Amino acid sequence: MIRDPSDLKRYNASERANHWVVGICFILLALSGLALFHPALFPLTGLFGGGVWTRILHPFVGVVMMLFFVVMFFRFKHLNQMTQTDWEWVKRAKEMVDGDDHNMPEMGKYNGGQKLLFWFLGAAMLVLFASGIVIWRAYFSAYFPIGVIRTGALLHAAFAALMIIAIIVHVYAAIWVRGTIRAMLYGTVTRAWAKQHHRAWYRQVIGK
Amino acid sequence: MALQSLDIAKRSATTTEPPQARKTIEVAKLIDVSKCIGCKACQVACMQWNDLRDEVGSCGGTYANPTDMTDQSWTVMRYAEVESEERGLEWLIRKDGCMHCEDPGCLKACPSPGAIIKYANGIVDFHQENCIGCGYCVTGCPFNVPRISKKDSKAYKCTLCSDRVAVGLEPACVKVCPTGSISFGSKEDMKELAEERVTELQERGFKNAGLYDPVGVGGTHVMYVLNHADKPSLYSGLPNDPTIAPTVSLWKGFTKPLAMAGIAVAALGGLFHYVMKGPNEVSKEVEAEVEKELEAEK
Amino acid sequence: MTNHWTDIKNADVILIMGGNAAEAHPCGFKWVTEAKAKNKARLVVVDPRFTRSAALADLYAPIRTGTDIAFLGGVINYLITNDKVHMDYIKSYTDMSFLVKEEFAFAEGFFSGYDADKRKYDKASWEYQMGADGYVKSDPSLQDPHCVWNLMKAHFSRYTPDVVENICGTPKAKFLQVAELLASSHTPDRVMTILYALGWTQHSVGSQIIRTAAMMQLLLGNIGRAGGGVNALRGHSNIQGLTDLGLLSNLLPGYMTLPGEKETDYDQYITKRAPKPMRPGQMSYWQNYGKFHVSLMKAWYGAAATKENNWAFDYLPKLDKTYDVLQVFELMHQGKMNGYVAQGFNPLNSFPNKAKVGAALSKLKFLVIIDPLATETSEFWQNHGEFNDVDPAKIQTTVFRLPSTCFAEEDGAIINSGRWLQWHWKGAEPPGEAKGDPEIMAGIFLRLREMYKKDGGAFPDPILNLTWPYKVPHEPSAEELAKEYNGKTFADQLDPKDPTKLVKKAGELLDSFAQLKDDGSTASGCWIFTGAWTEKGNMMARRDNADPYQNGQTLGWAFAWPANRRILYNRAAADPSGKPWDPKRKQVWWDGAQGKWVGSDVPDFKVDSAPEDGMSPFIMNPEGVARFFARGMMNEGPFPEHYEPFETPIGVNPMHPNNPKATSNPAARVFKGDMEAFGKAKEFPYAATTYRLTEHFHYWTKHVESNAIIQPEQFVEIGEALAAEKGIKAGDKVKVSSNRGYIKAVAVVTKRIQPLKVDGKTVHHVGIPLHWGFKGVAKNGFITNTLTPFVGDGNTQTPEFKSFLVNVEKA
Amino acid sequence: MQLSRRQFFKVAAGGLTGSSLVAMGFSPTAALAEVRTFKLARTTETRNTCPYCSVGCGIIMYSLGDRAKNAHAEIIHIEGDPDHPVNRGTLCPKGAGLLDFVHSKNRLKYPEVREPGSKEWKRIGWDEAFGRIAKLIKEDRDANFIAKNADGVTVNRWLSTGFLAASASSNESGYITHKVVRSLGMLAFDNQARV
Repeated sequence: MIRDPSDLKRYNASERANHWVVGICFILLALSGLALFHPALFPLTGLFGGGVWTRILHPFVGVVMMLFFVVMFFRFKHLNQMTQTDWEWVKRAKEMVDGDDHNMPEMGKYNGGQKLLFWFLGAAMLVLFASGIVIWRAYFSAYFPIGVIRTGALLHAAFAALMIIAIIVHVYAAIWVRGTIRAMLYGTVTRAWAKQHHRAWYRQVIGK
Repeated sequence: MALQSLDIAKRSATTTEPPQARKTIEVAKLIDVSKCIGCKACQVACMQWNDLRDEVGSCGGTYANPTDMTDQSWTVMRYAEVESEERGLEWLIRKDGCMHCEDPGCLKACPSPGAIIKYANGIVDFHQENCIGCGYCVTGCPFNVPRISKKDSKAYKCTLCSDRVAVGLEPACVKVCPTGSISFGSKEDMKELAEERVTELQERGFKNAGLYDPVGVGGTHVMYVLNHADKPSLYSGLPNDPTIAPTVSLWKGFTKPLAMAGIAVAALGGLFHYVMKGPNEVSKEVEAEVEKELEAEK
Repeated sequence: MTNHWTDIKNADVILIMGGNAAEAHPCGFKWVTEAKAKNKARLVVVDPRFTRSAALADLYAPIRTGTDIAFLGGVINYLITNDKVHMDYIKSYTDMSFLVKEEFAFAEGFFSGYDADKRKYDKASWEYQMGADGYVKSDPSLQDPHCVWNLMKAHFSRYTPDVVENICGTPKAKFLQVAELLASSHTPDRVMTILYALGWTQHSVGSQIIRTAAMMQLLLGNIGRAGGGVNALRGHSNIQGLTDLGLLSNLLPGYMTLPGEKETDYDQYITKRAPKPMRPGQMSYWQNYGKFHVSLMKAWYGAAATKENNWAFDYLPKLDKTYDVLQVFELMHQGKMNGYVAQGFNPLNSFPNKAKVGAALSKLKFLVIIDPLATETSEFWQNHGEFNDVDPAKIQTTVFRLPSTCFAEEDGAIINSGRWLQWHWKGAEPPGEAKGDPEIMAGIFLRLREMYKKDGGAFPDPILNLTWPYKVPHEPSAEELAKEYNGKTFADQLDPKDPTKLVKKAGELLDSFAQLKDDGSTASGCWIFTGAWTEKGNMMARRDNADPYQNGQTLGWAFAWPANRRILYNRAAADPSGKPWDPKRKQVWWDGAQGKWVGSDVPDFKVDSAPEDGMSPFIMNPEGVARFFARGMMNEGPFPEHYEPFETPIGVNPMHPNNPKATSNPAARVFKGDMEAFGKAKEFPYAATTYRLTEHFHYWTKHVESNAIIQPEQFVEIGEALAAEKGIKAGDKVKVSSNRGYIKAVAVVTKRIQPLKVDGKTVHHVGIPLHWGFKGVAKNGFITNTLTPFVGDGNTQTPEFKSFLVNVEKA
Repeated sequence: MQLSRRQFFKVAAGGLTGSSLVAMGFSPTAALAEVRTFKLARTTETRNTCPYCSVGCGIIMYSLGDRAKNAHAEIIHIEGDPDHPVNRGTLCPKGAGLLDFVHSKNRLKYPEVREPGSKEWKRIGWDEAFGRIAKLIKEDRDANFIAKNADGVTVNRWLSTGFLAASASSNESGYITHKVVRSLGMLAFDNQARV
């Protein structure tokens, strides 16, 4: 493990573990969910031991993800309050995507996009969990009227799709912004990275 | 694809067409409620033929038993005592079960390839070996028909005795029906028979007698002759105008390509963005600044 | 059935009353739906409950249970006063013009000759006036006040629509609608059928209800005609056969009767049963009684039955009274019986007043049960909690339970309600060590005979001389037995018209009961079955379902007694000149060219008797015609009269409010102690009736899983009004009690039972299905007959299961 | 394990490619949809008549095997006989469930006796059953047979033992039952005609 003592600590071990539990759950859920969502992706059920196992496992994984997500949510909630600057950042996000971050306002630990993503994921998880319970045939569906189940199925599919898109963006953003992924792998980022992308946080951390 | 006893029209969770060259006659079961005495012979014939035995339940204060369809009871009689000024008391008895829709909501909803098959003759059949037990068929069905077994978590419902029809026999309930309330034949013949019955009922004063072959699901391969076709819901809640619920249509229709497109766009967008714009790396300036700052600290 | 199942499709009007064909005979009911669909027939249902049959009826009328005579009497009055009778038919084919003895009278609910102490009639005055020529006097002008027509008119004139409404609770307008529809069948081109069952027989006036219906059908000209008749829908698969075979206290096979102890002279015994014609030119077919009787005795006792010993007349037990089941259980209850055998029968469940039946069985020394199933009767001694609360230690009866085969495991014939003898074949071996009934009977009999042979005993002759020609004696085959009841000749038979022609060689099976002789040269175990297994083979196994006239007669399917005839009295389907009443209905007619009766059915007539000979269609009656006036054949009177059930909800007979002795059937037999066990309306205010459900068969199918699934638990049906009054909701447990005990069951609350206004009072009905008990795969329950009264019909002693009083309360 | 971002990217891309390939139809061939095999194909058919009500519906019993010596003919299905003029193949809920009657767990299999005062059944053999019953019958008949009534008229009757005959046993059973019962002089003899 290569460590530069001057690197900045972005996530502690517990946070990273938490993230990855959620992340792994998400991947399992996305793969199994997509398998059940689109016929073309049904063969993905093979990854889980076939269709029946996919159907059995998916909701349980969902529950695990929800539990860990809730922990994570409360861990990071206070860091994700939108501020005026964040909205300013969001307005200028297009410039950033185009590769020009010179005019972006200084960001704290999270930028406006990340924060929006955070809140969106929170909402999506809530919807997915609630609708997931409703359409969980083995234990819960019998308690809901058919109209609710149908709406549940639709919402579950729609929010799952949105969430997958959001996570793709999330992952891509991590890949695109070089030096990001290690934050979630070893917990640290380079000072340069911090200064470049989260200058306010950088200042805060190094005390300037 | 090898030959099977019945040609396939539609297959659940399958994006391509099954072989469509052969044309078979569409069949239908016609249930004439004006001849039904609610004897439940059809229920017994169904359990005998299909090797099903439900639990011995209890009396809930009506004639209906089992009180609802289950994985072991694919058809049940429903009894309604209806009083009207015009006709006094009527005991409207309806055999409930799968309607074998032309546009089956269950098949539309099913995520497992080949778990639900619509044969070219109109029969909608569940293939439990492919069923994953998700219950989406229940969600998709406009008639509340499929039932998930508590034992094996598979979905079950009336097969229209596809095994009998495949060898040229009528379904077991049709054969057994002692009053001739249930008929079976080509859909065309059944519609003609229904017309005959409707005329007869109208002569007997049932002005609104008619055929129940709801267009909302593309017609059905189990149809009713109702003496009050203007009010199907009188018959223990037969849907007046059943369709696949808009939520289900959206879920299994528009949402699918849209979501896939969305996901694809996101993924490809990322790829092309990366290719075209390159990575977002820490600028040399900042790196230099930070170097300096570190030096300073030291 | 005078007619048969398929024939129902020929009807224009169908009356279901005293039965619920859709419920109890769904596959026969198909021909009702067929008549409706193909014949535009109208279905009328009259019943206390809106039944499954009523669900498909064009017209439903409610009626208070047990008041059918008033209802049908009202219809008869309607037909007569509105001139809706088939006059040409009744003028020629009934006794309407015959003169009745002048002493005959009816007043205050009694016919002439009543002895109130004995509860019996002296029937001397219930007879025709006889002329000097030995024939019944007749007044074809119908002017004589003593002619049957005028007596009948007067008798039924009291049954006005208002009286009907008052007694039956049927709204007058509904009654009139029904009467009008039934009356529409009085024209020759319209025919009505009546389908009834135990809803008519299980009353203290059951036989008279059926007579009233038969009279109505005669007035409408519907007897003997396709799509007509009075059709008893028998309850069990071979109860027709067992009755035909005379397995009743006072019968011998083929509706011959055992001698009474006052008939010990053989010739007198025969003469009484072989009446001479009472009108000129009539057939009086029972004149052949001697031939049937001698052939029976030859079949049973072979060489031991000789002319010299009056064909073993002494072998026959002589009756002092009838030993019907009510009588037998009364004797058993008194401790006067020691042994009892129940073969495929569950008396603890089937007979009224379960407490009395159980107590009676406890007094037996031994009880033998022969059954395929574990019946309640076989375990009457076992404690089954509230359902059968007995102490085994106190019951000293030895009980044997012998397993028998069921239908699937045997060959043989059973007879449906349409009198068709249908052969069936064995498909599998019985379970365990179960044996067929013939084998079990042989097993007991052969040991008994051995003991009598060895040790002697009381009058061993009939036992030792009983014919037992079976190749494997302990296992008589169905084929051997069928051939035995069909009959054979011991001597060559020559054609009576051409004595040079040999019709039958000695030893051959007979083709028809016309070949039976009273000289001992023929044997036949049941004369009406002759023709069932002939030299041509097993006629009962025939499977040609061709129906060339499309009227459902299918003469090539199985064999119908008598003589493969499908509709009884079918000569009456043609007018006196021999032409069909309705040319569209091709039934039986006179073919002048051939000089014989022909048609789609086997003519029920002397086949070469030309219409000009004046022979009338009802050949079994010495009068040759049908009787409106029953003479002395019935115990309560020659005309039916309304009497209340023994447990009446109104306490009075509105026809005779001033004669309390005429409240209920004055001639019905009531045992000591049972009269006291009748409940009164004050304590037990609701009219109860018991019945079958279509999902179950009697007490058998509670052992059958698929039937237990579709109707698992005991319930009773009560109307919404009564339920509201008592605070009972559908699904609640209720306790139903009569003066004899109680049952607990789930309440089915329904609109299908409506309160009726009767004689100024509101009468609620309680419907009680009968199928449960303490053995079975369905939920165990109470025996319904815990509630029912121990009294029977005045003629047949059929228990009054259909009308009694109960109270209902939330359990 | 250390996963560089390049490796991570590869894994992610691999997953995506895999699913895209699948989406394009590289899925394994799906199983055929075949109906359940017709279960009566080579069973043996035997004609019979429904033993319940009096309509007398024709039925067909389907049994395992082809009647070969070693094949035990177990009835596996019962259906209406379409040739029968009355029921034309139809049955009521009771007839339709006849198979469960044949195989009811409450079918009796062995002769049994319940001795006086006992709480239970005891299995016995047929020989014992026939022997004991015949003996009881003879004892009662010999003790209570009435050859002549009070007036000295020969009546040859026996009233202290009765017999109830079935409602569904065959004519042949009924006939031989009547023959035997009457030969004993029994009068307390009835059947199910009334109930």
